Amino acid sequence: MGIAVIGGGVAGITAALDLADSGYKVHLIEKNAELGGKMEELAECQMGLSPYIAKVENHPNINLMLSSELERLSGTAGDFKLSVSGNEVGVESVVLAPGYDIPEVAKSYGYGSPDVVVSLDFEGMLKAATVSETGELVRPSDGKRVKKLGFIKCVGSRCQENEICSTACCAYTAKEAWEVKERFPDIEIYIFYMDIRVFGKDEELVAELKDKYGVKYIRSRVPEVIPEEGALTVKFENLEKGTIEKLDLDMVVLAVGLLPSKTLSKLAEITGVKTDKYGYIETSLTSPLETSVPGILACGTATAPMKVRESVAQASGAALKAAGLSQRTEPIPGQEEHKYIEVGDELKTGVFICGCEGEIANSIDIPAVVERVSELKDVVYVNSETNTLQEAMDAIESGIVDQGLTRIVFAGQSPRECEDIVRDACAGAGLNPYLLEMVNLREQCAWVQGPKDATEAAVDMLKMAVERAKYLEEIPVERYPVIPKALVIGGGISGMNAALGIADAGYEVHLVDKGAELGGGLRESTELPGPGGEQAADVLKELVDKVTANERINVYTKVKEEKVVGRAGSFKAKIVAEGSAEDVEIEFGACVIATGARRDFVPEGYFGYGKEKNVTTVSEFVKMLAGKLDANTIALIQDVPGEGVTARYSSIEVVDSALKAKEKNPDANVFVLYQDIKTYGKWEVLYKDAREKGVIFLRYDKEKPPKYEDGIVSVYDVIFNDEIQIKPDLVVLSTPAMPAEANERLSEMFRIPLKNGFFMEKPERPKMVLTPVDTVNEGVFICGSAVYPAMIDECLAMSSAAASRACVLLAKDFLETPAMTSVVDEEICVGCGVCEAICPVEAIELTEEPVPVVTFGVTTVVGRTKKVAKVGDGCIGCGSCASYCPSSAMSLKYFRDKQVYAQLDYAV
Amino acid sequence: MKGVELKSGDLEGLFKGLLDKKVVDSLILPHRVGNNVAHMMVTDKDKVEPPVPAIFAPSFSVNAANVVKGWLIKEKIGIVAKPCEIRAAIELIKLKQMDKESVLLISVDCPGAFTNQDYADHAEEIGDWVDSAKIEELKGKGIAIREACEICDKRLADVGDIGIVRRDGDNVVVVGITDMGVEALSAIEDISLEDKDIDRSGEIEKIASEAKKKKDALPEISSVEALEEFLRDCIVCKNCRDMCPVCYCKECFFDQPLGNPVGGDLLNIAELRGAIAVPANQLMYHLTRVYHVSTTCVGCGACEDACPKDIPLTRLYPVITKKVQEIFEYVPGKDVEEPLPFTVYEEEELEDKLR
Amino acid sequence: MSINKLAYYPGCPSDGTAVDQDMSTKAVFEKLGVELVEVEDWNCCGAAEVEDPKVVYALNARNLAIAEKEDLDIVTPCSICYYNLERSNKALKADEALCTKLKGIDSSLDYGGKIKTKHVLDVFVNDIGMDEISSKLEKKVNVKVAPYYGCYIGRPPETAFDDPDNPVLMDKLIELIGGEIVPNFNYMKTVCCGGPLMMTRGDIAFDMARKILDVAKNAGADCISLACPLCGMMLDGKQADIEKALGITIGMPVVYITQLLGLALGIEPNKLGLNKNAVDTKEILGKVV
Amino acid sequence: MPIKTWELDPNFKNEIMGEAGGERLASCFQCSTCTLGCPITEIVPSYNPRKIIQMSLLGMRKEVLSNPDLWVCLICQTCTARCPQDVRIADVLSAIRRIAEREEEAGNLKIDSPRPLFDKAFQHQLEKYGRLYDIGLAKEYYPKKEGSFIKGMKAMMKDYKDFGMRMFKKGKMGPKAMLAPKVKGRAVIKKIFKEMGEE
Repeated sequence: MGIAVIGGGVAGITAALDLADSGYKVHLIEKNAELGGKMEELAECQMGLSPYIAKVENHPNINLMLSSELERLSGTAGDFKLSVSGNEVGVESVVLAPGYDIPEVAKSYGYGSPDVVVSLDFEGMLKAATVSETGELVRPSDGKRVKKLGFIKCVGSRCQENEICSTACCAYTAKEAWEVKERFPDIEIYIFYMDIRVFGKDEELVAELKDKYGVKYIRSRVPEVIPEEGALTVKFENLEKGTIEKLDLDMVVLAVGLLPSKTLSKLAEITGVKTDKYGYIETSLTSPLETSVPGILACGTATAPMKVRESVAQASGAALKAAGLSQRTEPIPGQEEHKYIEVGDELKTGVFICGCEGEIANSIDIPAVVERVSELKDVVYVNSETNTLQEAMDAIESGIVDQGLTRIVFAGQSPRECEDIVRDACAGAGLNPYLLEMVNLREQCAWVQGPKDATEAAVDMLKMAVERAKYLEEIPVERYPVIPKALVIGGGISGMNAALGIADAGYEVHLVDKGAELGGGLRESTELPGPGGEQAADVLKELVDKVTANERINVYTKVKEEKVVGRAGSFKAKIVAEGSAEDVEIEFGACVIATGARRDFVPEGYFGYGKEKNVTTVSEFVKMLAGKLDANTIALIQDVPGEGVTARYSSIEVVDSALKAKEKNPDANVFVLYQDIKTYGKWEVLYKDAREKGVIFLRYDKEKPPKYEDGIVSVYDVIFNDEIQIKPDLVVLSTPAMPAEANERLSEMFRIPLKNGFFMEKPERPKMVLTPVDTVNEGVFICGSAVYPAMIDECLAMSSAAASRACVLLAKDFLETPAMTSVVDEEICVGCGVCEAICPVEAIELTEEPVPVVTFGVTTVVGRTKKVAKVGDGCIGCGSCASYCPSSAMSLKYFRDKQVYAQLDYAV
Repeated sequence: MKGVELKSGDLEGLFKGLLDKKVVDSLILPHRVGNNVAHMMVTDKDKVEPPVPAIFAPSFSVNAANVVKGWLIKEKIGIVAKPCEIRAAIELIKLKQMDKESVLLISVDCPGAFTNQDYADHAEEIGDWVDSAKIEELKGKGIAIREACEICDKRLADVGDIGIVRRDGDNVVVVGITDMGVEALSAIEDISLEDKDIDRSGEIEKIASEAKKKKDALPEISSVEALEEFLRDCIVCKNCRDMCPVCYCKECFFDQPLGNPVGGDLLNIAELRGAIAVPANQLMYHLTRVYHVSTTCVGCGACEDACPKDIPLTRLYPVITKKVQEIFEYVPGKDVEEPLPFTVYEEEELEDKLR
Repeated sequence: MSINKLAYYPGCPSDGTAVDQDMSTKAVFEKLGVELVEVEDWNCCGAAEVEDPKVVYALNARNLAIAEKEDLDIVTPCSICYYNLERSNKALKADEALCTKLKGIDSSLDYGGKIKTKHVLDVFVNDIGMDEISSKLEKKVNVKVAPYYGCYIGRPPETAFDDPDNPVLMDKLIELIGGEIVPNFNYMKTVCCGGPLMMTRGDIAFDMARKILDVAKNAGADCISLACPLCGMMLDGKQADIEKALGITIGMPVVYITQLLGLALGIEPNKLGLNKNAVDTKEILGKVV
Repeated sequence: MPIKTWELDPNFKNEIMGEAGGERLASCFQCSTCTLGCPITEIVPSYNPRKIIQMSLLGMRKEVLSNPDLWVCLICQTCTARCPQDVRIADVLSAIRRIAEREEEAGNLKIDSPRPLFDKAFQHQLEKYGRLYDIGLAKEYYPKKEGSFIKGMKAMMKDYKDFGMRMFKKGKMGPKAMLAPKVKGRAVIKKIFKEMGEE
């Protein structure tokens, strides 16, 4: 049996890989002929996703069913029968990831002018501008250079046809604008918006766009684009001047919203899962991944509109839940031990050029390249017959076995996509995988060079590679056992959920928390936002009971410090707890950080908080709502400044409590003072409800914050363009969330960078996050409000994802030590210690050796010691030390200076 | 600040006291040799010779830090030197080429200095001390201080453990800058320390603004082509490296086969490209070196003094490295506890700066 | 063709300023073989001036009830009449209390919610169908047309039967009969003609009508086609007044779509009232071949 | 002068929402769609339906009801069609106009626009004849607008002499149009206005 994943977009791919990598049989069902979903259409995303696609395509545990659709589903959790385009598949659980579609655009936006494009198409244009002759961004209609570019947000969302907010558009618009500005700084950009719903890094990006790049953010929902005399005219309200202004643009990008995939309703019908009133698969705040049918999980934009980051987190989380219902049946790839042939000094280089299904062969004259490369010294074999990665791998394997090749040069698609696969092929044939040199002939040559230069460039690239290959050395590959246990730091909702996830997968978990009791920040909450009226205490109790009852989870409370050393698969820690005489020593293979966020920022001094007794915070207000509400006029002030960041739930909480106040006391005058209402996704409905119930929203500018003096709140409403005064009985402040105190210490210990005090995920492509819970420190995962102050459903999805990622690691028996580590030439090392200071993983230490000191050529004084750098376990091969070391005593295996110089000599 | 006001003649006693009380095992201090001034290492207090004012003499021979570089020894050495030398020593401590505990750094006010040769040639006229008026007067006679000193904005004795500040007339103020410095001074019997708060901010500003004016007036090297032209005469003798106090590699990259291609290597490259410039690596050598010292260069000008081809290297090294240091908001040698910028910067911070 | 008989609601201007529309509508339906039975003793729909929706619903309940007795769906050539009939029809079908109340006022307001209300344009394209019309065409109307739809064809959403921003039903008919749609007129198709303000803010109304006429002229149109008597009065009847008030010359013929369609069906121009349009239509007639 | 909310009428929004067509007022999120699509705003820049809505929500009853711009709306429904929140702006404004008319009738307000007069005249004609009677309408409206019968007739001639002749010549103001129509069910129409209009 196994698990069926339906949908081959980013969510489906992520879920499939997490499952397949941990030894489950996966049937990946995609209706299209290719994987990638909507992401395939986005240039930047395509690049980011393609390595994963290549991995799926070559994964032994994945049964890839392309151009296939689910036709029937019967049975129950643990024993489903699926009929997929005529084939019968039996699985234990199902993950639904059908993705999204985009709404139809109102005709008022330019009546199909070619210069009005939707964001997806604009990505394509940006990519085309990269490879075009001029490298300029030009208008589709007449090929003229774009000088003024407009983005219109909320097209097809937050409207009658699609009531909810599409969540992703604000951020992707900002990123597209950023990319345009980076590449074409002269283009003027205007972004028309209603609310800017971005958080964290995206928030900073928007600020940067406004301040540094001069991007004009204009608050007006532009309803029409009129093509007039070679320009696209839009009108907007200049709120400050109170006038309607016209602007002529060269091109308009419509940030269209997201709708549930067109296939979803059929899928829901077949599987029996319930959909909500918007057509998304119904999930809940406290179980964001489970559908109404046990055994069927849902993730990504099938459950609600969301960004890639959240989709991927949900996908990993859903994978974990699906795995919990299934049995591992498959071996885990890469766990077999290799024996490599001794290559000695013999140089027999084989060059393999893959046509990449025409993508390379179309623009490069491959026979000409083969002819020139064959002439090179040491090249004994050239193969250009292959067209797919799989064919190429077969050719390499037989080249090594039959021809006795000792160096392999592979030219094809980007190493990002296929390096691991090609190395495995070498290793499989018995050649040390580091005797391989990769050439990115597709992305770096065929796609970017004009047809004239491509062949010449390809020859040069191959010559450089052949030259470098000469100097490659065998690097021993060592393995060490994985300790099948995990440490979870933080006993809040995220930490407990992660611990349960890992424990349910069969691994022992150590769960540590600084508090005396489990529960974390949620213990301070009462009623959860939304119409459900769920009580935080009930949600918590259920989790705490499960954790306490779980035999595989060891709970440690009142923990002051965890002293962790080691690397992925093999960590050790001392747990220092308050009031316990002895530190507990534990071992584990993976760690999940779930420290949560703090809500205890005291807005002392803001709006008289602390002095005036009618000034309170939202969390206090929510508690007041449980009792009798006397206040007749209430002013809720959103985005009160202070240290910390805006939480995802901050605006939701304000709107929710305003609504609840109004429901409790319909005659009350409830005002919400805000900068941006950030009720993303389905939460938009709260905002609508609040307005309809009579809550009054007043928008202020950051530069002109509201004031509270003599019992009067004064606010300059920038939409109304006038000062409005309120005499409130109660002033409610929404304060920023702050990172957990432990983050700083954990960041240093684990060498995971923080941003504004919150943990940063492993950086991917600049525009997207595909590994939201992975960190630069392999084996350490992050989730929940330790990453950003998140909503409960996000915390649950993220923590399931972190557990899933941890389980992928723990499922392995062995890990390989990284091969490309740093080495020190002790003779040259001068012991300055800069490498030690800059090493991101503390893998270098300075050792002292006694040496005589020589002055003026004479040994005058016997010195104490000489310091020499030593590279220890844990080196991740980042190369920081080698690039800094002034005397080149440090170098990186596989990137030895002489190897690089050999290549450069050909290049220059 | 704890310190004491003395006659400059009393400094002799102070140095003797440091040796006598075993505060230091040895002292390196400038002394007069004929018409010139050079560094001397003294272990016997009786060999501390008058006239001590030679320590203020506006002469620059080698950077004292370059002398003691790599002395990782138990014994404690006191170094009496100009601020740029002391600052270089502090950088070397950070780079673990010296031990903080085994040096006592004593900086002295510096009016700017002449090259060894210029000073020797005009010792009479120049004397033991020059003020700005005198510098101008001498300039009129064609006797100019080094360009490195002209653009130097850190000439006051406010670094190291102890500072020796010149006052009007014959007086000096000796202040303890670090705890180690205060302790050292307290050990000397004849001296009783009192609170000495000397505000020299006005002076510092004046020096900085003049130095900046001078620096801005220097011809700029604004392109690689201009740099190639600037370095045209360089013979890659590596003297600049050898005299540089903060160039600390045990085995320089340019002494290794990759950095110093010879014979067959060069022939191979020449064959590949058809022709190559010799001596090879002229540009690469200086670019690598300027990168290596980019945060640590104290602008002492030793490189220029060392150049046999009279290339005005001041216009390259201190000028360019200062720009880098401004990006990192780093002043080399200011504080021994301040980490090297390369080891602590966050990539994003840098992005902000460079934008 | 599924329709052969409809109740006809001519609307108030059919007796006067839009008699040409009335004539052409009747003629065209006759030619297409659809019998029109005028709603007996129909009353005004409330136009734009009766602002209280409940009064509008009541007024139209009477018209609807009359047609319902004949068991016929109602068709009207007037966009405002259509809007009022249709929204009343919707409201009455949805609101039982309202119906009961109206019944209490008078038995003639007892409407059972059984019939549909239609605009002629909708009937032509969607009910009779392009194929049927095409089969009856006798002439080619070789004119360049600016198709002007006005307000109530694509708006508001609940009564609309075409796209609010780029309606196409009239375009389809024009193309079918051999006419050409002028470019660059699209964005004027649905901008209000100003008619409702004619009596109270004539200045604004003139300004708005002029814009439509200007754009059509600049686009090179031989005529504007429309489907609403108020638009007709504003753009055709008042065109000379606009020219006088604003000191300009326009001379843009304005015809009802029923008139154009009638020409293509080979109907005598005078039977279509083409001699009654305020701006002379001779040039257009010359292009019918 | 800042707007002091405590001096306003927070119930005003409920008053509007109580009127037929005004129900969706509070859904507005001030996005500007209505104002930006409005053909009137281009000609009368002070006319801003978005702002009228926010003033209504805040409770600025006096300011809203006496705003002369209330009367320039064409009811062209562009705003309503495009409104992302289904506020039905045209209907909301109509509801506000009705409140204003009632206030005027009660003597609390002076409306500076002939539009209510015209609408009322139209309704009277309708009540009387069951259909629109152009001449009757003009004869009722103009004197009211101009303040006296003579002035009214003069103004009517000015506006309609040319147009009337033009229509007459083209046979569009023939005998049928000159005579008042007489719908048989006039009594019902009268009842309708009486029963439905005075709620």
